[in-house]
Amino acid sequence: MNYKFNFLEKTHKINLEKADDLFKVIINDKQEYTITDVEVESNLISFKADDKTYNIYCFSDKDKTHLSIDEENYTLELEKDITTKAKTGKQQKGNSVFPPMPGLLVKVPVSVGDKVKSGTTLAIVEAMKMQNELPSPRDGIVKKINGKEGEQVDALQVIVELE
Amino acid sequence: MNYKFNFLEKTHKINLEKADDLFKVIINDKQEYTITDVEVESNLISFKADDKTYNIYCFSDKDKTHLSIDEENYTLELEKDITTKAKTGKQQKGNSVFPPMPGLLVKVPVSVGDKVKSGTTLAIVEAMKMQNELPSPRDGIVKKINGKEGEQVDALQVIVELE
Amino acid sequence: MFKKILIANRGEIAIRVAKACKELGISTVGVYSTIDKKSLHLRFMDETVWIGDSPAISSYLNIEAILEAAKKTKAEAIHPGYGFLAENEKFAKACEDAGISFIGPSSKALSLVGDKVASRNTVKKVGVPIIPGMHMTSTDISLFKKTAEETGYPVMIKASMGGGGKGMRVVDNEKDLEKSIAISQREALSSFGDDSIYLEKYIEEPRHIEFQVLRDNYGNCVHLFERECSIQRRHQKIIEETPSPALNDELRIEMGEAAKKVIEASDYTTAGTVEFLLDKNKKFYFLEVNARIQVEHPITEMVTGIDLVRQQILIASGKKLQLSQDQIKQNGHAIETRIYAEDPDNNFIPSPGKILFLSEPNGPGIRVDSGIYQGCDIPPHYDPILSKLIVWSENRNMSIVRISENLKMYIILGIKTNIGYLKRIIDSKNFASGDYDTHFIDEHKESLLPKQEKLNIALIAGALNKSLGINKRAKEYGSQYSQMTTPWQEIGKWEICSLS
Amino acid sequence: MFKKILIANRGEIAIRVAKACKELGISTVGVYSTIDKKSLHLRFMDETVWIGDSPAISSYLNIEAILEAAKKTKAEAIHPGYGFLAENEKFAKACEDAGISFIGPSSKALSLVGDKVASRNTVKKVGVPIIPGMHMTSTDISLFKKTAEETGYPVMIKASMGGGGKGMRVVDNEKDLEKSIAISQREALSSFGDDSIYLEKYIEEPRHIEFQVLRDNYGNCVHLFERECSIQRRHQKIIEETPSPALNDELRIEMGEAAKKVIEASDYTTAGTVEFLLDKNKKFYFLEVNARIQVEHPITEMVTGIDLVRQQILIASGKKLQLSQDQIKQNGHAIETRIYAEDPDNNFIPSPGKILFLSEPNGPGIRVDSGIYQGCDIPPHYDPILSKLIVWSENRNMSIVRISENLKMYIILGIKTNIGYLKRIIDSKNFASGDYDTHFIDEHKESLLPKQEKLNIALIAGALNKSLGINKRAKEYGSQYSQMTTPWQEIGKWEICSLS
Repeated sequence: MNYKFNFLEKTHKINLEKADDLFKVIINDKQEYTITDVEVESNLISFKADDKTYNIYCFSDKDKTHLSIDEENYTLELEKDITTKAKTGKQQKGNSVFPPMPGLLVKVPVSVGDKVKSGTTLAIVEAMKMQNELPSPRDGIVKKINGKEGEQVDALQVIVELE
Repeated sequence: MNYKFNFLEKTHKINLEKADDLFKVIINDKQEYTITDVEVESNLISFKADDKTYNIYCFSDKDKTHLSIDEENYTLELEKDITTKAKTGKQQKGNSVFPPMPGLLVKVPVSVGDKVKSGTTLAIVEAMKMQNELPSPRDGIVKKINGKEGEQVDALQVIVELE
Repeated sequence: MFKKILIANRGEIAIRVAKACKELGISTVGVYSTIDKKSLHLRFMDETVWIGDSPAISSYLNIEAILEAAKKTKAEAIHPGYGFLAENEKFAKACEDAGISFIGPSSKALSLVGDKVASRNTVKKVGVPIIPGMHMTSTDISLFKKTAEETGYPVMIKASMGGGGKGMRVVDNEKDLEKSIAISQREALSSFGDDSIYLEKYIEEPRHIEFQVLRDNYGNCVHLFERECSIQRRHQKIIEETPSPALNDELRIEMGEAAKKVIEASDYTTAGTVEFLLDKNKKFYFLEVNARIQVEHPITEMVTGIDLVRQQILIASGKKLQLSQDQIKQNGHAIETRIYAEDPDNNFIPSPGKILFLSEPNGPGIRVDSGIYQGCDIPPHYDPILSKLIVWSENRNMSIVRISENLKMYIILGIKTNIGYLKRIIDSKNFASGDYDTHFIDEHKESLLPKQEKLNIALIAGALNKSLGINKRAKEYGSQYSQMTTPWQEIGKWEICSLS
Repeated sequence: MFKKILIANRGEIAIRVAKACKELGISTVGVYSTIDKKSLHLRFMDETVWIGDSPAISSYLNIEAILEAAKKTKAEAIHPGYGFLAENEKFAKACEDAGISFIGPSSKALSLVGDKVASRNTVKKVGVPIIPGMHMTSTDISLFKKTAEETGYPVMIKASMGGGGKGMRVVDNEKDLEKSIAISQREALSSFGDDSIYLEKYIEEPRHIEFQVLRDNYGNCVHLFERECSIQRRHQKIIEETPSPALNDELRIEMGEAAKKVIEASDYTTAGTVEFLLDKNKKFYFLEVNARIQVEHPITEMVTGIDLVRQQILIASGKKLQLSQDQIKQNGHAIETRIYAEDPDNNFIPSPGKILFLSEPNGPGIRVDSGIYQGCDIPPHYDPILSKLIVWSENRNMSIVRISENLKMYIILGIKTNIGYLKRIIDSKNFASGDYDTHFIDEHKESLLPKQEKLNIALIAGALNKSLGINKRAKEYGSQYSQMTTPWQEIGKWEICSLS
C-alpha cells in the first residue's frame, strides 16, 4: 500500500508491504526499514524499526494524523487533492491577508482605496495575549475590508483583499 | 421519558420530563427533583439538582452506565428483558456454581455422582491472589463438571451442575 | 554503575523502578506475560521480552525464563520489585550463579530473614525484643501447652514460612489449643508446602509499625524512620502513613536503632524493612524483615526526600552510602492509599476487567504511582493493585484533608475499586484521632459500609445520559470517527429501545 | 477564617487556588466566560457563575460582573490568581469598598508597587540597590542625554507603566538616543495610554532572580528564598528553577533581606515577589515587585515545603504568620516548565484548538498543575498557558534528568505545544552548566531548532495507523459505540480513498 503524507509543506511517499510477521517500508523511494512487533491500540502504535522500539501516541483527526514520538510532535496530512489546495493557497497568499488562528480584530489601519506597499500592516489580530500584524503580501490597492475592529475573526478568514 | 435501571438487584423507575430550560424528574413515583444547568460532555454530566451542583463522570458500556459521583461509583443496568434474566439467574443459582470473575480453576473437590450438602465447596477458583470457594447452593447430587483443575475459567462459566 | 537492568515485575512498581533507572542513565529491559502485552509498564522500557504465558508461575515466577531474558539482552542486574520473586532465595542464588546482580540482599541474607524462626533467634541475640513464645518450630503438643501457659492466653499459632495470614490462628484457651494446632499445620502444608508451626503470645490492640533501613556492602547503615501500617484488610495493608501518630521521639529513636541492629545482625544489604508490633503499652516486638522495596516506600521518600529505589540500585552496584543518620530528617507528613481492583462491599473480591474511563489527580503535594491507563485491561492473574495515591503536607491533619479531597478526584470507571472505601476510612473520626490498631477494619465494619446517599443523583445522571449523551458524543468524537456520522444519523435514535 | 471565596480566574491557577480553599474548609465560587462553560476549573468549584462574554474585557476583566457574582453568592473574599485583575488597583479598591476581602495587598500598596518610578524611589530610600539612571519620568531630552553620559552606554529606555517589553529600548550610543525616545513614547502611549518614560543603565548579561516574600498584617515578614527565572521568550519566563545556580549563601541572604526591606517599605501584605537583575559581576539591582501569586510559585513550595496559596489566604483572613525566617530552609532542587499552546518553531505563535489526546506524567518528585483535559477546547481569547510540569529532586543534576524524562511522557495531541522546545532547552549543555542569562533563548536560537530526526518514524507510524488503526479502534470503542459496529462494516474500509 502506498500513502502520501504532507509534513511542513513537503510531500513524503511511504510504501508499506506486509510480509508474514513484519512490514517492509520504503520512504520516498529511498530509505528502507524493516518493521516488526507492531501493536496498534486506540491511541498507541508500537513497533520495532531496525531493532529500536518505539511507542508512539497518535490521534487521527479527519485527514490529519497527530503523532507524539518522545517529546516531539508531528502532524501529518494525508494528501488527497493536494493540487486544488495548493492553488487556493497561492491565490489567497497573493491578494489578501488572513489570520493564522482565530482571534480579535484589533485594528485595520487601512481603508478601501488606499495604496499599500508590500510589508505594510493591513490588520492586527490579537490572540492569547499576542498581537499579530498581518503584512501586505505585495504592493497594491485595498479593494475590500471584511470585519470590523473589535470583532472576533476566524482562522483563515480573509480580512483585507487587494485589487 | 421513562427509564428503568437496575442497581444492586433493585429496579428503579425514573421519569424525565423536559420543560424549557429544566428537567422535572420523578424517581420511583415518589421523589421529585428539579434539574437545571444540564451540561453533557463526552464523559461528564453536570447539573444542578435542588440547587446543588454535581459533576458526574460517566461511561456507557452496552446496557451498563458507570457513574462516579465524588468518590462513590454506581453501575446502573438498563432494564430491558429483566424477566428472562431473572429466570436464568435463578435457574443457575439453584442448580450450579460459577465464579463471579475469570480466574484459575484450582480445585474441584467433588466428582460426578457425589452427594453434596448445601454449603459444601464444589470448586475453588483463584483470581488476583485470592482463592474463592464456591459453595453448593443446595443439597443434591453432582451431575456434571465442566473444566479441569489448572484451567482458566470465565466469569459466570458454570463449573459444577447439580442434578 | 550498571548499564542495563532487567525489571522482573509488572504494574506500578515496574514503572517506578524504570524511572529510577532512567534517572541514573541506566537502560531498562521490561518483561511481560502473554496477557500483559499491552500493559503500561512496557511503555517505560527501552527493550521488552516475553517471558511466558499469563499465569504467574509460567512468567513472572519463571526463574529460568527471566534469567534467559537477562542473558539475551545482556542486562547486568535484575530488579525484582515486590511480590513475585522479590524475596525468593532460589532466584537470588540463581542470579548470583549466573553472574547477574540481584538488586536486593544476598541469597544468604534472604534465607536468614525469610525463615521466621531463624530470624527470631538472630534478633534475640542482639537484644531486640521479640514476642514471648517458642523459639523454634515443634510437633510436640506438650511444648505448645507449656509455652502457652508461660506467656498466658490468648496465644497465636504461626506457620514458619507464613505470610498473608495463612496458617495463623488465635487461641483463647487451652481447650481449643490442640484442634487449632492441627488446623494450622494443615493450612501451612497446603499453602507453603511445609507444616512447621510455632506458638507466641497474642499481642492485643497491636499497631503494625515498620522501619525502613538502608545498608551498603561496607557496613554503613541508616534507618529512614517508621511507617505506620495498621490499616489492613485480610492481613494486607491498604493505608500507610508516616510519622506514626503512636510514636514519640524517644521511642522512634529506640525502634530505629533496633531496626538497624536486626539488619546488621543478618548481614543484610540494600533496602530492607524491619516490621514491629507495638502493643497498647507502647512496648514493641520484632515481627519480621521484609526483604524488598515495599509497596508503601513512597511515604518515606516524601518525608525524608531520599529516593529509596535509587539508593537500592546504587548500593547493589557497589556504591558507598552517602547518607549519615543525623542528616536524615522527617519533614511533614505523608499518607498512602493503595488503589485496588476489588469490591470492598463484597468481601474485597477482586474485580478484573477493562478500565473504560480514567482521570487521576495531580497538583501540590500529590504523587500518583500508577500502573494503569484508560482502555487497559486488568487481568485476573495477578495482584489487584492498580496504583497508589500518596500525599504529602505540612502536618497530619492537612495530609488527611488532602488525600480525602484527591480520592474524590480519582475517577476509575468500568471496574470496581476501593476508592470510596478508602475515603470512608480516611474521613472517619477513628482514623483522624490517630488512635487505631490492626483491628481497625474489622471493628468498624458497620460504619465503613457504603451510604449510597447519592443513588437518586446517579439515577438522574443515568437517565440524562441515556437521553442526551449518545448523540452528543457521536458529534464530539466526530473527528476520529467522522465517517460514522452519516450511518449514525440513518439509523436514528437507538435509545428508543431502552424506553419502557 | 473565610467561609466562601470567589476565584476570579480560570485554568490551572483557578484550580490551584480552589484546592487550597478546599483544604482550609472554605467553599469556592468559580466564574466563567461564555466560551469557558466547559473549562476544567469549574469542576473544582462548589458553585459557578457566568460573568460575561468570551473576550476577557467582558468577563475576567469585568470588575462589576465579578463583584456582582461575589455578592450574589455571598463570597467573603476574592482570590484573583495571576494576570487579569490580580494587580489592578481599581479592582482591589472596589473590593475594599464593597466590604469584600481582596486576597492580595491593599489597594494603596498595589498602587505604590505598580508605579515603576514611585517604587524605585521607595526602594532607594531603604538602601536597596537600583539600576543607575533617572529617578523620575521626564520629557526633557537633555536630561536623558546627561543621565546616559553619567551611567555610560548602553542604556535602556523604559515606560513607567511598562511590562512585557512594551516601550523598552536599548540604546548603544548618543546618536540613536533621540529617535529611540520618540519611539518609546509612542509605544508606551499606545500600549498603556501613558507616554511617561525614563532612562536607566543597561545591564549586560543579566540574570533575572526574584525572591518570594510573605508578610502579615502585623508586620511579620519572611522570605522564602529565590527563583531563577532567566529563561525567557518574548520577555516571558518559560523555565524557572530554585536554588539559582548563580547565588552563594552570602549573596542569597543579602538579597533575601533586601527583598524583605522592599516589601516592608511598601507596607505590602500577603504574598509578593521582589524581582532583581543580577549582573555578570554578581551585583544585584531592584527591578520591580510582582504583587500576586506567581505562575512559578510551585518551585518555592517544593523546596521549602510551605504552601504559598494557603499562606496568602491565611494572611488575608487576618491570621498571624506562623513562620520565622530561621525555620525556612531550601531542601533539594526544583524546576518548573510552563506548557504553552504555542508554536516555538514559528515565533511562538499561539495555537488554540481542541486537545484530542492527553496523557500527563506522574510519579516520584513530579507535580503537574494542569488546567486541561482530553477533549477540552483551548480558546484563543486568553493566555496560552495549559499547565505546568514541576519536578523536585535531591540536587540540580537529578532535577534536570527528571524533568527531561517527564517532558517525554507529557503527551498532548491536537494542538501545537512547546514541550519539545522546553526539552531541547533542558537538555542543552548551556542550561546544564547553570551559566545562562536572560539572552539565553536569543543566543541559542539555532541550536534550539527542532531536529525532526524521527520524521521517518513518524511517517511509518502514520502509514501503520492508516492501514491498521481505524478498524481496530472501532472494535475497542465498541462498547460505548456498539451500535456503530454494523453500519461501519457495511460501509467497508474507508481507507481505500486514501491510497495513492
